[in-house]
Amino acid sequence: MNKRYRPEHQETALEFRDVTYTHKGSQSAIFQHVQAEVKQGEFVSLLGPSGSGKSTFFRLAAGLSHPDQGTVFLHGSVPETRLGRVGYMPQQDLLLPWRTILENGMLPLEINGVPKKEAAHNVSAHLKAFGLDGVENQYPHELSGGMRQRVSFLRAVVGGSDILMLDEPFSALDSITRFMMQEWLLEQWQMAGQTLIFITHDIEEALFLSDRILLFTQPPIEGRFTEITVPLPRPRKENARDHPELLKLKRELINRMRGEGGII
Amino acid sequence: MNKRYRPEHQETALEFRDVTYTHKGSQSAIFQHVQAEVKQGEFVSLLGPSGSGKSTFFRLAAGLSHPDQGTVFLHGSVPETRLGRVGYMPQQDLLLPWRTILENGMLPLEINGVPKKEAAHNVSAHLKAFGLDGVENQYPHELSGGMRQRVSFLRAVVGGSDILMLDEPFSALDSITRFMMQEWLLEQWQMAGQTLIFITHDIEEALFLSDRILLFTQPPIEGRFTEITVPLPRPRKENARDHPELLKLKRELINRMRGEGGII
Amino acid sequence: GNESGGDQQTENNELQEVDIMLDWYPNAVHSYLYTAQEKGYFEEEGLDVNIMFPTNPTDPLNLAAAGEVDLGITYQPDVITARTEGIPVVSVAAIVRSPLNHVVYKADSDIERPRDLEGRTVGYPGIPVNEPIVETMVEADGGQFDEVDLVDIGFELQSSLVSGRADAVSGAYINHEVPVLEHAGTAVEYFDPVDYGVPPFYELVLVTNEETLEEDEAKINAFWSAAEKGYTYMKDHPEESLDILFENEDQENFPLEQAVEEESLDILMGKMETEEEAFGTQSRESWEETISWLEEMDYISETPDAEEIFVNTAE
Amino acid sequence: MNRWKSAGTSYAGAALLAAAFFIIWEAGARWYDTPYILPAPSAVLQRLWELADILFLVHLPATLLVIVTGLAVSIVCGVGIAVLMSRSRAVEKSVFPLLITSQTIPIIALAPIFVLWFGYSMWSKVAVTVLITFFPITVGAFDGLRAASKDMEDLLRTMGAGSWQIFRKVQVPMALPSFYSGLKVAVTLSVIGAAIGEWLGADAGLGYFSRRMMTQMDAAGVFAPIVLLSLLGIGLFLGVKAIEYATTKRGGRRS
Amino acid sequence: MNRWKSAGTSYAGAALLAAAFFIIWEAGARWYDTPYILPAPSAVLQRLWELADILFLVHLPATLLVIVTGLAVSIVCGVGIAVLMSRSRAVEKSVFPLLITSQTIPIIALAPIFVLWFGYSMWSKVAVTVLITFFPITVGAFDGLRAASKDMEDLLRTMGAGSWQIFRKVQVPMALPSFYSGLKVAVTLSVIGAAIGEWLGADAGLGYFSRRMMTQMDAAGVFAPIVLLSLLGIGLFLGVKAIEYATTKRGGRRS
Ligand SMILES: Nc1ncnc2c1ncn2[C@@H]1O[C@H](COP(=O)(O)OP(=O)(O)OP(=O)(O)O)[C@@H](O)[C@H]1O
Ligand SMILES: Nc1ncnc2c1ncn2[C@@H]1O[C@H](COP(=O)(O)OP(=O)(O)OP(=O)(O)O)[C@@H](O)[C@H]1O
Ligand SMILES: [Mg+2]
Ligand SMILES: [Mg+2]
Repeated sequence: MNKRYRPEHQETALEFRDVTYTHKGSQSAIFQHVQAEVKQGEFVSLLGPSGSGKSTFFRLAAGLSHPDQGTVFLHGSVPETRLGRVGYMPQQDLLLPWRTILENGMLPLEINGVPKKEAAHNVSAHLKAFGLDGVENQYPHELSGGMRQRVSFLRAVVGGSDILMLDEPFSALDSITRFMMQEWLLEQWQMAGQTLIFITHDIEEALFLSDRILLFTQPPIEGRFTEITVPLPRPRKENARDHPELLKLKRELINRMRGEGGII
Repeated sequence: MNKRYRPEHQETALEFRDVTYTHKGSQSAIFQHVQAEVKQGEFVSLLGPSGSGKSTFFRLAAGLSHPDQGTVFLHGSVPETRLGRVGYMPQQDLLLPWRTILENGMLPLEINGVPKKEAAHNVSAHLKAFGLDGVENQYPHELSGGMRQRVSFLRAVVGGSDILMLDEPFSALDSITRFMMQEWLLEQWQMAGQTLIFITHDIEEALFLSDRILLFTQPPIEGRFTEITVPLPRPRKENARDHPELLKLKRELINRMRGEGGII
Repeated sequence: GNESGGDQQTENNELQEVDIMLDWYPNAVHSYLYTAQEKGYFEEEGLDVNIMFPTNPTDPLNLAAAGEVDLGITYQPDVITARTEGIPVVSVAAIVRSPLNHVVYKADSDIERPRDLEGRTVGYPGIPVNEPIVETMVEADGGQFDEVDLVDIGFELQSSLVSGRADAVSGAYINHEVPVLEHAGTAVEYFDPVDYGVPPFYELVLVTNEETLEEDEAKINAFWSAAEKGYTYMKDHPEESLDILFENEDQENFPLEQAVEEESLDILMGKMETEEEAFGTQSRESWEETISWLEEMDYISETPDAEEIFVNTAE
Repeated sequence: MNRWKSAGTSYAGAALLAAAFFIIWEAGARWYDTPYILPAPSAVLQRLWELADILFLVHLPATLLVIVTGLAVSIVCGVGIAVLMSRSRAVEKSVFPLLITSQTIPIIALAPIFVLWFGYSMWSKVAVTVLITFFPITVGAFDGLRAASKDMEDLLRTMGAGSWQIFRKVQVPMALPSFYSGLKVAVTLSVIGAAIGEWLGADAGLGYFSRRMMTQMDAAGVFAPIVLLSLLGIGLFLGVKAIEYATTKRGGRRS
Repeated sequence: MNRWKSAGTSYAGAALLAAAFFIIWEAGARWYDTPYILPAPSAVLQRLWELADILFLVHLPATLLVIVTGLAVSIVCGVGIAVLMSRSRAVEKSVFPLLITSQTIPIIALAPIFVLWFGYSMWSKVAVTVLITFFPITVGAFDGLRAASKDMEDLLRTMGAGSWQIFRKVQVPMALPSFYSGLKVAVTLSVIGAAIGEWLGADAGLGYFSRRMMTQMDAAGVFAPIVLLSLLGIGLFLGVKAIEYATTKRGGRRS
């Protein structure tokens, strides 16, 4: 069942080396000489309260922002631009309302100059696995929230990058749908094996999904992130949520974050 | 510590007897001959997926809608109007942005004709307990989400009704803030002892908070609700969340709701 | 009324209000009114006269018809048109007995005769009668009226001519626009419509509405007798009358030039009364002649009864 | 500008009210019986019928030409400026405040001077039309171009899209609804603009004709071309709606 | 109508652009040297100074009176209708579609006939002003009254509030920002309305004076009262802003 190969010394998919970054117009730095790396095929969550710099981390990784100092490596080297190299699944699904499901899925291919016909064929091949066959000619507003998120994920996957960054993708869903999407995501990832970087502020979600959690605290973040390695085996099933180790870690994290959060 | 008195045969705070209700213009009924009661001082959660009629239940209880058949009792009798007899804390805080915290709190008193001075005095007395002293002259947009929810709760409490209905009050908060608000609410309730009816679609939240859970399924709902009594003692502390009984119930509920939910 | 005997205040209160709208801004043709005003002739008749200026050229007729003003100074052919539309206006006096309205063009243009207007832009101030006038003139001179580009330019007669936006204008007065333009250094020439087949219609008449005439005939008679007194005084003291006019000129809107107005008054004197016809009198023949001209031009579809169109307030 | 939409629900009450209005007008006009001041609706319709030839063959085309030219100029310039503003913060920051300020200035009051500049040609009327339609078109297009959220643009950039691709694939489709809203406002204003322009000096056009009927005390004749102008306005409005329907895909219209 | 706000950030580029515009105009006018067609800005200012007495003492008050009266009528009627519509679905459903439709009809083209109805009195100009300001005021007030969400109203009803209390404590404060937005649009339009009204029949007023100067080929004299009209428009706009500031509490203005 576990198709994934996990050697001790995997290649590095993403590395922040000595990255310092300050928002334009802002007084204080968000990151100072930050070090972080994500191995190929890993599932890493970025967990932290609102405003702690999780999205900023993502923007740096994806090439939407540039470090003031330090370097961001993709697969061990420094590409000319990181744009187009990292797949992105946003919090709101950001589907284009005037495009059908199929056309939305084709977007990254079109942008990379793939002929329409080929792109459509390519996307169609994925529809079934994403539980979207039959709705490919519908428009986003005709789908439920969970289905729209799956289209959004499909679109990120179709782009072909093997690093996917998910910025709080499930936070707009109700809790049952969220549970189901988490499990579904885990399944997809276990099959396909991309590197997943997952932003969330939900402790349980981070614990249940990830191999490793990078803890974001109030900025500035300096040096290495506080890291938590989740000691659960793969593949994880739904009942992994209640694993005593997880409950213990969760308690720890709640207390830690509460301590830092201060006033609500 | 547990100040609350819980006899076996408490008085009934709210009772739905044989209530049938269909939305105007809708084909099919939401409730058919529904029976439900909430005892004085009880903490009851209404748990169910989106569109299952939780808010409709609330509107009937509060007097915003009227049953097509059957009767709604408050404290064992049928008042001329239920409006003004039940306190309401909505999902979005719905604070009036042009009123200060104090003025927002005074709103229900003003509406009931209490002189401003007396109303201000009355509200001020509560500020401390709600962790709001010092911000009474600020405007809602200057407060954090958690604080705004506390103002909203304060406003519901100040109204003086001893039945409070909370319609998904915490769903807009991030998970840490949400944890903290849940615990805070429990504390407040354990001190004041009103009857609380709490709408949520978060299973954990329902389990952690309630004495009893009424399960809402896809409408129409007929006869009695499926009920779950939470077997945890009061007062509950934060660690009650990991109680094995709760985890078991949670698993059960997830499976049950997933079964019913169908496609995401 | 000095014989009314009440004290000053009640006498003032008894003054009847009369609104009169001029055809244009105050100029020499109105000096008899200002003289009557200044000399107190109106007050003697128990009238408090309010002199108004129009914003649109057709307002005097329209507002008199609508009863918004008691009296309006307008043009004979327009009164005829209005009658055919069933509008109850009545002419109570003729003020200028022959056309002042000439077709004016710049002296340095190569227009030499009316038919040269073919293919050119002729501006007119929105007063409909300019159409049959220009048509009669052009056709009488053997030209094609269809070829003339007639444009409603409101009050912008001089400016459109000077700025070259119009090649010629109809509706400009020989006693006013012409000397003003000359005075301002624009040499102009003009055609007299009467030379090209247009009958010598009354350029300016005083009109009121049938209802006003019926209900307030005394008031209108009183107005006219004061106006006549003003006219007589003006005839005898032209210089002083002009001075009175200049006191009332609308400086910022319509500044007057002494020389221009003197010349203007000269021209007007010959047109306000003739040997045979006293100031203000109207003849049935004149009305009938103008009516039949307009009929010929297909300008009106019905023939109004000349008897009903005018009332001779002047005897 | 969703209100255009919400009008499309139930017209019964509105139709009743409109009918009542016309009946009262007709009755009032008959009772008052001074048709040169207050013509009855039936008289206006009759006059419209009598004047149909000249109105439809001479004056309607003249006005239509002014309107179409004016709208075309406004669309070309307005959309151009909107695109420039949406592409450069600097342009936006300099031009937008001026655009806004220009609306607090009654530039339309300058209309009479257009006659001096453009003569009695079509262009003085076109200028008034442009003046009055430029703002809603520009703002509609600009708001629309801005509606494409930063998030969406970032999403496309992470796919490697260049700014032209973002413009074409996100901004333009996103801008269409707002652009059409602006255009709907503009077409109804354009009718007014052309009419005002024609008051200032003209030899053809519905506004001119209406004013000319005023000079002849023919009130029914004043109203008749205005009825046509109204129909023209409504027709243009529906035309834009039809174009909108044809050019925005079904999913783009949120319910 | 947030765009009014966003204009308040950085004016440097805008000021520069405006300055460039005036400099080019001045230079162009001096070079072209036909002041009766294109007066230089400096000539306009000079003329404004020369005419200051009559403009400020006679024509400005006349126009201001028209504007204030027109706005007052529009506010009273517009807010009245907005309140009726917000209180009754039936009224909304009958009146709102007509209001919208009336905007596609160039009712302003009817303005010339107002002179027949009201003569040269102030009321013909007031009528044009009302015609042009009525819609934004009504729609602003109505949108505002609707902005109070159903949820908020329900919340108050659960507290036992009657509909008058809901109106006073929620709807009115909620409606103010949108009402003021509508009013800001209306005051700038009112200046245009008064000017158009004055073209059609007047014996005083800035619009009237400007048009008269046209007759005398005094282009600087045409522009001078328009400068005043602009200042009047801007002044009224700022006046509304000041009133808005004074009557909406700090918390009501979202950042
Ligand atoms: N463009 C910007 N300019 C200046 N400051 C910014 C900008 N974007 C974000 N910030 C600030 O940087 C900090 C980190 O923001 P970021 O969006 O990365 O947080 P986050 O962890 O993603 O929060 P959330 O969970 O709310 O999305 C915040 O304090 C935010 O206010
Ligand atoms: N005013 C209404 N008219 C017609 N149908 C309505 C109305 N309000 C709600 N409904 C329908 O009644 C059903 C129950 O709605 P209700 O709001 O009570 O659900 P809910 O459980 O509160 O859902 P949520 O978690 O999304 O708030 C839904 O199918 C909804 O579409
Ligand atoms: Mg973020
Ligand atoms: Mg609900």
